[in-house]
Amino acid sequence: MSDVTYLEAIRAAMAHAMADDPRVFLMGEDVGHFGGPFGVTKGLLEEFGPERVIDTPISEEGFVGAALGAAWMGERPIAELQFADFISTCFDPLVTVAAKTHWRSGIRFPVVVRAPFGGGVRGGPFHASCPEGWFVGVAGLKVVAPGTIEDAYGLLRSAIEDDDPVIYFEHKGLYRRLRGELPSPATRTPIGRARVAREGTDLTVVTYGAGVELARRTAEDVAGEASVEVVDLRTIWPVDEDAILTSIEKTSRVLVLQEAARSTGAAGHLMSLIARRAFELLDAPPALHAPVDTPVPFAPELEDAYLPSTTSLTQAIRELLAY
Amino acid sequence: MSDVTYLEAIRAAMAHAMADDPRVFLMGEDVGHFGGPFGVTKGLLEEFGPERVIDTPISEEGFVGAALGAAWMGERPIAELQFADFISTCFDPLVTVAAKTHWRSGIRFPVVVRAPFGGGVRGGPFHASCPEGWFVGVAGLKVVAPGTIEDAYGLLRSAIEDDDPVIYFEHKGLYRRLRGELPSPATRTPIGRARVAREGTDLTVVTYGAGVELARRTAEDVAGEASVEVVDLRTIWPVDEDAILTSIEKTSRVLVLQEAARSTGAAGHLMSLIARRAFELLDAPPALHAPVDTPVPFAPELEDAYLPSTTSLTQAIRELLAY
Amino acid sequence: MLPASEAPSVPRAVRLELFRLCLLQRLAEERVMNLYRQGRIAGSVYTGRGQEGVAAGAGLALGPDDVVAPLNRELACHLARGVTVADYFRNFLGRGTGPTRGRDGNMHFGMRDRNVFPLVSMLGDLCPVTVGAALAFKRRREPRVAMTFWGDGAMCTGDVHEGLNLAGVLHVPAVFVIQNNQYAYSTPTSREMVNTNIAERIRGGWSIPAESVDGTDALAVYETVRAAVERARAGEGPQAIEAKSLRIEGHAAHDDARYVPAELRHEYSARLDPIERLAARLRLDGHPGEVVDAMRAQALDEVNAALAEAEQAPPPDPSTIEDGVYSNPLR
Amino acid sequence: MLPASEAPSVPRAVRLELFRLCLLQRLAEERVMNLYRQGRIAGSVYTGRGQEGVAAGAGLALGPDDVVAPLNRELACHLARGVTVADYFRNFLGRGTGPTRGRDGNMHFGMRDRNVFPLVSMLGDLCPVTVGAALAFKRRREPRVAMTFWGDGAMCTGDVHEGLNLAGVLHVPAVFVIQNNQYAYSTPTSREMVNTNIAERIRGGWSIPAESVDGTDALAVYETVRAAVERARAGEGPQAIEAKSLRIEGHAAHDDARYVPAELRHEYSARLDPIERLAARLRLDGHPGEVVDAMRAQALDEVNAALAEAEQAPPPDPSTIEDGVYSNPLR
Ligand SMILES: Cc1ncc(C[n+]2csc(CCOP(=O)(O)OP(=O)(O)O)c2C)c(N)n1
Ligand SMILES: Cc1ncc(C[n+]2csc(CCOP(=O)(O)OP(=O)(O)O)c2C)c(N)n1
Ligand SMILES: [Mg+2]
Ligand SMILES: [Mg+2]
Repeated sequence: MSDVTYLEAIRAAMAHAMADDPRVFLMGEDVGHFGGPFGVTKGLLEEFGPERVIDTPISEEGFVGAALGAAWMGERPIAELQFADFISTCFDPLVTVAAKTHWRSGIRFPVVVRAPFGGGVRGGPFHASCPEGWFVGVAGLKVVAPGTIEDAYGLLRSAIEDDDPVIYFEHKGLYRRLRGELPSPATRTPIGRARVAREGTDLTVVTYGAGVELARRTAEDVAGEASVEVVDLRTIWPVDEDAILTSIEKTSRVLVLQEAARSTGAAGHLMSLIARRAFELLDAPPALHAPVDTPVPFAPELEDAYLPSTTSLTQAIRELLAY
Repeated sequence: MSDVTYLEAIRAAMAHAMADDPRVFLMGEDVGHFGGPFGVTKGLLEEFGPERVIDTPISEEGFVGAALGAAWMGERPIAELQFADFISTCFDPLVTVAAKTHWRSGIRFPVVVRAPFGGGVRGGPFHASCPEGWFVGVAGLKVVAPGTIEDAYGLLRSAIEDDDPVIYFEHKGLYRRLRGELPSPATRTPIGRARVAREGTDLTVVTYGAGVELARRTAEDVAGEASVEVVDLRTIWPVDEDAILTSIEKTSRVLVLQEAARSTGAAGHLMSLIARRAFELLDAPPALHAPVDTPVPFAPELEDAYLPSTTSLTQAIRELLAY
Repeated sequence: MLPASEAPSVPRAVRLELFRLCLLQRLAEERVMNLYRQGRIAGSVYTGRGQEGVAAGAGLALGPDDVVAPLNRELACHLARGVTVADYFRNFLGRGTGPTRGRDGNMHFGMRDRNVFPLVSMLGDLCPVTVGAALAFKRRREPRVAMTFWGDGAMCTGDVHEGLNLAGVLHVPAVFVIQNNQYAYSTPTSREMVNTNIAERIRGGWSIPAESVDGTDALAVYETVRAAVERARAGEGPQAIEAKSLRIEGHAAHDDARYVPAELRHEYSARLDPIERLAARLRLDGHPGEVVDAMRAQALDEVNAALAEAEQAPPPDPSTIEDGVYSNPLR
Repeated sequence: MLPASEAPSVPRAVRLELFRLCLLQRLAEERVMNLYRQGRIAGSVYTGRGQEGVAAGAGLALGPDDVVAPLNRELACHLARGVTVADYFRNFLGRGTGPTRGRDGNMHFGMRDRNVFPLVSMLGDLCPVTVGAALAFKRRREPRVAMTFWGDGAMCTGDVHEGLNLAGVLHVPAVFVIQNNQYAYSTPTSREMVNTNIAERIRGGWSIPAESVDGTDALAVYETVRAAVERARAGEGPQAIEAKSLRIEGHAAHDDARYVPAELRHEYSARLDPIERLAARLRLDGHPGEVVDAMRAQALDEVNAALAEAEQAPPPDPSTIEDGVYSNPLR
């Protein structure tokens, strides 16, 4: 098995799905011969031709809406946004048409919207944000965010095969940072199921996306002081409540880690669940480790201070353990 | 002082603000001689003329964006959406331009977007929803939702005078249901400040919008069993954390009541705050009383079962007290 | 009353069917309006009075495998595609066996098995959706067409621009029927756009073939849309038709449309009623008055029967409200 | 090298100023690109190479009280409005005293006190914002104009449609400069729209006066935009100009623009470079070569000095990151 990056795993998932199923096709800006702004779709046009890999005009509402229409007719489109930030420009077709139509009419929308999110790349306010929180709670949508190479592949395969609209948040910072074995073509990550990324007994870190690797590394750093369990949500809506509760039962302490600003992202929904369902299990108030409530700043000095780091997370973990 | 409805209080706030300040003007679909779909703006065209009350084409992104541009030049526009549901179609200018520009450049946007929200009017999935949760947490935006006649007037006057963009969620169900004295023209409701709508000692209901009246009525119903305090948030983002904590300190039990589906609205943010900051104050897990996670159904049998009622709220209160 | 156009190309049977469909929309909508006034229908009521010919003509112009996303003035289009008047009543009445099972009301419904997409309120949204359906046909080399409708007001939405432009560059078999009924709610077309000749705008702005047609003349609509549908089917790319009419009633039940000049409304009611224009044409075609009257009676019977059937339908069951949020639920 | 047009109406001083502004953009952007390659600038770098004449011509065409919302190919427009080259460097370097205080990077900045709106990435957003600024001028009877820019690609966004249509019906003094540089990222205009004559589209689709101009000819741009600005100021409503050019470099620093045919790029570099066309014109105007060379040298000095100044600027202070989220903070 060859070594691949997180980015290559995403590409492979698309290529394998397109090879397996003629209904799968790709739409987006510059996804064709250019291969997308990050090169995620490189080679797909050459492999599958212009009817399966479609360059669109700059019309997010247009091509996301069109993806839904094609899905209505039984296709399984993948729509790529150049940056997750731009999901604000196709917000309406997602929360209106994609989310509400099946419940009203039974029409299915097996659509995947790929949204490269997250910081650490000096993207600034419009190229580094984490907008997933807008979709957490929206009945009819599913939201996933892989934090590993295996899930980058497995979640995308599952999302493409799922009959509901799935927003797939892929982390730009992991594109080339993560390297590993290419998962076997049979790999599927069940949507709606979290996994324990690291076993521990003293404290649970609930996270997703780039938080998974950060939490894992930090857990190793503090291994001498405490045994930290890391729960990788993988699907952030609807969330795997049982997995979270099971871990808290064991550790009695929980910290929610996210890269989205503290009053956005999945934190609110997770805290609501924890407060209502884990109250008796907790020996300390649940902690939240996330950036302050501002857009993502551009300057390295600012972004580095803004984003969670092993240092800041270590401190948050120590505080929670000290409670 | 004459008796007015909630709707008339909103109209009066606009009329008084326009009379006091030439920079205030109104834009929206059919706001002119038709007076808006609910008649909220009736008479304003006649009183202030077509340059202050502007009928726009069906272009929410266009006229909300234009309101921001006018505000850039020092105007204080009020943009009316016919239904809050349609805020999904002007989501981008709100979360991108309105929210992020002052932080980046110091340019002010004293804009108010009026959004009639909420159910009980058989509006169904596209005319009865509570989309406020999408804006809770968005740095740079302020979100208010009056639950009384006084605040309908006072919050709107304050929002118009505020230098930041404010989304004003007015509840369609309260338009004609609430009657009372017209607040004096000097009335201002401070943005960011909650108030105790009813004093109590056993349990705190934290709510906003139509929840205020529902909580008040229910509190009277159960007065024999328990003393319920009702905290009316009025501003749902940024939220008045101290007011919530002060009440919980007194009651040790808290229930969040909202009309928005349980995984949307302000609930997540409120629960996060409660879990993190009120953990030691609570004698029971915080409770959430809200509809299930679906769009708002149309049929009376369905909508009545979907929306919180005195009956359902009474039961939720009893359960929390029984804990 | 002006008769509908000669339209020699339109077969006798089609003429009669157009008349029948227009009658059904008119009578069903009148009934619904009465039920609303009696408080027996909740929410709101929208009618397409004066625009039935567009709905019927465009709906009938489609082939059996074509798909359509109507808006709320196009009941006759639903009927032309096999939706029944009883389905219509069941949705307005919010019944558990209606098209949306009581989850949505009035014209906010479609029928998946009839290839009729359920209206969403957000104007403009259905344009890109229709373009995507047409894209699917093109990719699969299926000789099918996707049609949608929108009004003069919705012409101002960004989605329509993105959809039209996308349809053009992707060269898909989509047909756009623009219902220019001179008003968007209370706003006359002249305050929605500078040039109110929408067909001209679509040609000049998006390079999509676009014709204007008298929307009160069902035969003319049928002929024009039919030709456009066949051009789209033949691979000539997206097509548009602007059908001009007047919204005779208010935007919805609560709106008396006082803002519409009386003379204008009178002209359209007295000279340009699509149903009476069809009736006049049928008489010129040699159909004896009794035949025409018999059709009116039949349509009325059908509407009465449909309502009776709909009223028998069970109410929705609140305990199942969460079913169908997802088609692959996670729990 | 083709000289810039005669343009007798353009005063000598303006010609020299156009040359100066174009030089500054070219040299400043070249410098920034080098800094980026040296790893001294984070994020990304966008240049307007080949389009400097549009930025300078349109920027200079504005009056002192007019306002503008440029995009990321329009540095010379910023400079024409009083933004300094040092401001530009400070933003790219993310300095604490830069226009966005390090909060945003590259061309994502404006200057409130210069009436230059800060670019937001979401393409199309600035169109309605500009229409609103123009609406404010109209309401207040101020003889001011609001201008914005967008590209051939952004022409496909819904916001542009809603903004153009709104500008037309409200008849506001807005001027839209469309930079048709033949590509949107890697996508040629022919795959973004059917009719690539954008001025024609704007006339036909939105009934807004629109002219096409050679965007590599700064004098022609200045004359054309100037006339449009004055028409808007005179109450003739919104105006549009399509400036045709070629994006000589990649979409951003990471893009080698391999997809642009070599001949095409060569033609624009060899015959249509806006700066060399201006230089040729200045020589024909009788300016001795030394004058032109001196201006080049001066511009280079100015850029060097500006960079030196910017590099002295302090870094941003993370502890103040939450300041300014609100202008009336609640806590
Ligand atoms: C995006 C959006 N904004 C506003 C509305 C409210 N609304 C519903 S119908 C309507 C008028 C539509 O006018 P037009 O498109 O001409 O259709 P008509 O009603 O004349 O058939 C409006 C403003 C909506 N449904 N969607
Ligand atoms: C709504 C939106 N979608 C996508 C992008 C990503 N993007 C930035 S620039 C660009 C190409 C723009 O092309 P054009 O409008 O022609 O301007 P040019 O770069 O040629 O100056 C794209 C796709 C964006 N900024 N905003
Ligand atoms: Mg209309
Ligand atoms: Mg371009």
